[in-house]
Amino acid sequence: MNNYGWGLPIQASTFAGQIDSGLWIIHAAMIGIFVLWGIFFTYLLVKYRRRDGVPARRDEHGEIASLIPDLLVMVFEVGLIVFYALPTWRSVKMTMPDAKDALVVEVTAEQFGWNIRYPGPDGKFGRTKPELVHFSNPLGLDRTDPAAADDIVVSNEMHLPVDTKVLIKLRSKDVVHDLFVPEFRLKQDAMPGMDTPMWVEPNRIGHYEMACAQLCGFGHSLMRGDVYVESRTDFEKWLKARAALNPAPPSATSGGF
Amino acid sequence: MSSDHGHDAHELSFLRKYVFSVDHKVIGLQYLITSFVFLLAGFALMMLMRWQLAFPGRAIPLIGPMFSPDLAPNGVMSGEFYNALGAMHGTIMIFLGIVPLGVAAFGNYVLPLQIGAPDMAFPRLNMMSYWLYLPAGTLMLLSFFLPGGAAQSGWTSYPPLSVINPGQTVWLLAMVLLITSSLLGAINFLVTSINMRAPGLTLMRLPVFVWSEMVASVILLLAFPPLEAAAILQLMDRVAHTSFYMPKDLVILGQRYAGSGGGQPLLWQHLFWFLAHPEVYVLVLPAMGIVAEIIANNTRKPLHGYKTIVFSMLGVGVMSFLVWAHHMFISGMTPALSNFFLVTTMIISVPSVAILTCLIFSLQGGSIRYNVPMLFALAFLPLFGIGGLTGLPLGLTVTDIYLHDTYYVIGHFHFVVVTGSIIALFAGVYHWFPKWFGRKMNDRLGVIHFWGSVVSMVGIFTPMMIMGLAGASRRLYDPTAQVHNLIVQPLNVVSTYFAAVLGVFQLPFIWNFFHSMFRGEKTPENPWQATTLEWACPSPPPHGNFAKTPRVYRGPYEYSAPGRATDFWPQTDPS
Amino acid sequence: MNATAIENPDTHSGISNAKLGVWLFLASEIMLFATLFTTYIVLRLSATSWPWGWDALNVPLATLNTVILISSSVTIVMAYARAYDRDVRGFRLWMALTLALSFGFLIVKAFEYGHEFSKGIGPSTSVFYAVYFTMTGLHGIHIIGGIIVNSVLLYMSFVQEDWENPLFLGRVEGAGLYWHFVDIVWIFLFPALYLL
Amino acid sequence: MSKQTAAAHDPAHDEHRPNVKLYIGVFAALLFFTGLTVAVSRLHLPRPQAIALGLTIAGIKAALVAAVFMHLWGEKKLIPKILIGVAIFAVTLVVIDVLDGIWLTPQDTSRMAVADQHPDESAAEPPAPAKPTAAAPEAK
Repeated sequence: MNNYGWGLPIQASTFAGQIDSGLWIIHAAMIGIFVLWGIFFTYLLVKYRRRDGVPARRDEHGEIASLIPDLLVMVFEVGLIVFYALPTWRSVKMTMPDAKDALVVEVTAEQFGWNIRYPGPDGKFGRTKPELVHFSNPLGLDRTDPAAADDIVVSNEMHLPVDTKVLIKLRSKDVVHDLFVPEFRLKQDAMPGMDTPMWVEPNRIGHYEMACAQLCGFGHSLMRGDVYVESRTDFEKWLKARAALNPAPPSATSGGF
Repeated sequence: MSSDHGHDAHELSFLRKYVFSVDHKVIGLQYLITSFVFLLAGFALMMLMRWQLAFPGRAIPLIGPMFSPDLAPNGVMSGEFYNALGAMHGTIMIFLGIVPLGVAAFGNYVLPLQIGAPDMAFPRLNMMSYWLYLPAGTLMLLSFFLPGGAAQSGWTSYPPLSVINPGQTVWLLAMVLLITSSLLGAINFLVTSINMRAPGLTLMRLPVFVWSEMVASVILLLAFPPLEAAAILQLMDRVAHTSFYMPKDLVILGQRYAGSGGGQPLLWQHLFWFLAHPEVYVLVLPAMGIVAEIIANNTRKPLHGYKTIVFSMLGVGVMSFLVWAHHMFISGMTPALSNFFLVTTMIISVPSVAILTCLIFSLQGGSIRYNVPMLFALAFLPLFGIGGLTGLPLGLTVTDIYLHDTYYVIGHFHFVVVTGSIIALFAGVYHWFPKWFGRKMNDRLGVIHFWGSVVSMVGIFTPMMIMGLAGASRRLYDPTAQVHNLIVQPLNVVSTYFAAVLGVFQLPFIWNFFHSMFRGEKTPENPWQATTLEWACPSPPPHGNFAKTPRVYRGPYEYSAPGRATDFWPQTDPS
Repeated sequence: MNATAIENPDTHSGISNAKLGVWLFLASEIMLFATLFTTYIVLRLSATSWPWGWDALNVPLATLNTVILISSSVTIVMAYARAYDRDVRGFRLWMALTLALSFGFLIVKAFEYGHEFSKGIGPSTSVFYAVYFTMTGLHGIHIIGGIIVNSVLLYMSFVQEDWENPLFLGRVEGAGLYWHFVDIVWIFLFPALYLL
Repeated sequence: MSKQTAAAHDPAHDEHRPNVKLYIGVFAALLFFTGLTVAVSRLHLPRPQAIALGLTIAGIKAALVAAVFMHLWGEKKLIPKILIGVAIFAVTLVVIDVLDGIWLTPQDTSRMAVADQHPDESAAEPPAPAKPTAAAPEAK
């Protein structure tokens, strides 16, 4: 994974560029403001150092002058909000793709790993029951439910087709986790008891990292998984291979502890 | 106030005079010393963490074998211990270090003097605040040695993790004590500054520091109770097994959680940040007040835009209650709410920028005296500026998606609080030291302390900003376990070395403080030729402060008034 | 302290330190209970079902408690009126009555709790009971605080020096303010938990 | 209470002259409203109306206590000002948190499991009036 460096990681999703442009604009402005203030500040420090026989001069000019920098900052911020933050936030976090047009993946976080579930050919996620949770069945999938029979559950490995909208339903089994894929510029807390939707459209084939970014216990730093963005055909092939590993539909009595 | 006044006639016992004192000056110094001890303790915890971050998996040098095997087997820190250090570093530094230092220590000593009052409005309540704070802090520190250890869920204590982790109960109890102490203190400061100002000292003649204390007290008074309630609910979750923050059907490490479920973990985050964001302004406002005092005094001219500063502080105070959820943009909170908090966050930056602008403009036309307090006060301006500016991409919803929970947040916050608040508090110590002890701190040691501290602070926190931009996550016990942190890992080493340097450069300060207390150069009553009321009484002030209630004739910063023989015109000068 | 207040009216709010202090304390208490009510509303809205007070709790006992608490608010304000007229016997009588009523409230509350515990219901039973026990419990702690303050005042009325202290009336008013606030909290708790 | 009356009593104090008749009147009103709110709750009004009515009655009672017993009526301006400020912050806290609580989507599994785990809870009562939006359809 040569995706990381001393600057921002490579961009691998459709909105990564938008987020980066914001980062660049803000940092350029920040450095600009800081340098200008710094020059002015240094000038004041040198010019008005104490010298014998030169008394302090009380400035009698109004307080309005001190509001000018404020005004500039405000204009800049209003511009950022109106033309950048609001529309981008709307498209990245507020509008979710329709489940019909997107690949729906369910990611369930737990201490300390990720469970990725694909709905299988029927496009439906099967029922889960907390009492069925077992180390061999991390989600407590109820295989007696017909919709659950073809569900594919993978640990710490998420395969996504390139150039496809992916709707991720983020869940947690225990504590608050956070799904962070630096290359996607994507981050979202997984809140237990909630279904948090998020979406991404990967646009670059590659191998990325899905890390937990919210303190989740003693093994927090070990909680990571891999994201593979593949071509459509590679993805389908992988999905088929995984589906073959699914157990045959069991009788109603099995499962559980 | 009541029967025990009768005993004032004879000499107070040592215990009543220095330990259970009701004198605001003694309580102020008690707070000062105690909070510095807690700052040192927090620093020590941080050094341990920094060792682990720079050299994960290597045994802690020298003291490693001294830890019990469940904290650090073979001297190598465990994940639990690291998380406990992280949680306690944050808690101690913020709640036990900087807030008591800025609000309570300086507030207690300086505020009554600056308003010409004989003492606080409720002296015994004041003593009670301190004697709640000290056990709370001690309990917090002792929790490392109690069964279950210290809290491990970050200073933010997000449930469900905090409900299931060991150690949290003691943290919550200590917090409830501490909050009660802060509330009593806040009430005391507000009543004192509303009711006990010297005649002639109208609101618009108050020193900026008094204003900053008042706004900070309002924030403490109204923002702390929600956290107190939230902490009680979390305590119930832990002790009585209720489910305020525990949703249904949790499966924790393979075990079903036994509680009834039906709770809302997100609710804690709302209640916590409803306090914790205003809390940042509690950390920063007194610092700004101190800097304003020192700048006015050492430029020998009135502050530029006194009114702007005062109203901006009030604006910051009010707005600080309306921005809390910008810490929760990606928490799963309704995304539409984020837009509201985005706008309020940008609004609150306006008064903050105004204060900083006024302080910088105050230098213009001055006759700047570069003494040690002024050096610290001047360093505050650009460094706090960095802290403020780097808040911008974090306050902006979109860029926060990427920067949230990275080292960028750590860098930003520490620029605000360390190179902001702590630097200003150091300035305050150097500035008011002559008032406290009638002696001056050594200048040469002060300058060494200044340059050493500022350079190493910048050296610690700048690498964090770079790491954050590269995507490195915070709160990782072993940063090398996640691939995306690997390349910038050398910066962690840089930070750690600078942190050690910072520690070394605090030694001259500590020595200087205690040495000057007894051996320092004696100073006159008003060594800085200042105008405000605290310099109109003897140093150190006797019990009751002023021989007779002072009368105030003018605003706080009448320096270099035209047509006067001296370049300062004290507030009490009737001419 | 009060001498200063008269000397400099321009820098004094005209409200005594004690009263201002109590009001500021009540301000923080308002935030505390606002938070608890927020919790109540949020949990109730996200719950699949929420029991009705008449089914889950003992409403007649709670109504009795409401009447007791309202009466104690009246008795304490009567005690204030007696103190205002410097009638020490009247003050003691009304204050003692207030204390008796507050103990009565706690006893009724204890019966209520005992009844629920005997049915095997506790704070961990459900979110509803968690809210119920926590909010009434915190309110009960406030009642105990009030009892302590009021007892001290009753005791002070027996000490000549304290009774004649010009600050005494202010203290009674401050204690009254706190007690009325505790009453107001109950006025909201009662319908929120038992009736709606 | 005006400055003069307080001053007539004791110049250092700002206590209010008690009005015993008014206190008794308020006491009667409080008892009446308590009875009313209990009686209304027996009527089994639909929940939204019941909640609105109950809160209105509680509000009236609280206002009476605050205005008369706590002497807010006629208190110096500073204290109502403080209270208004507090009210604004408290309302913000309540409104934002409640809005967030309403808009969130809880997991469907948690709602499914309610009935079989806590039959007592979900027995007689109809669900609360303002319910969060239903969970995503494809998950079931």
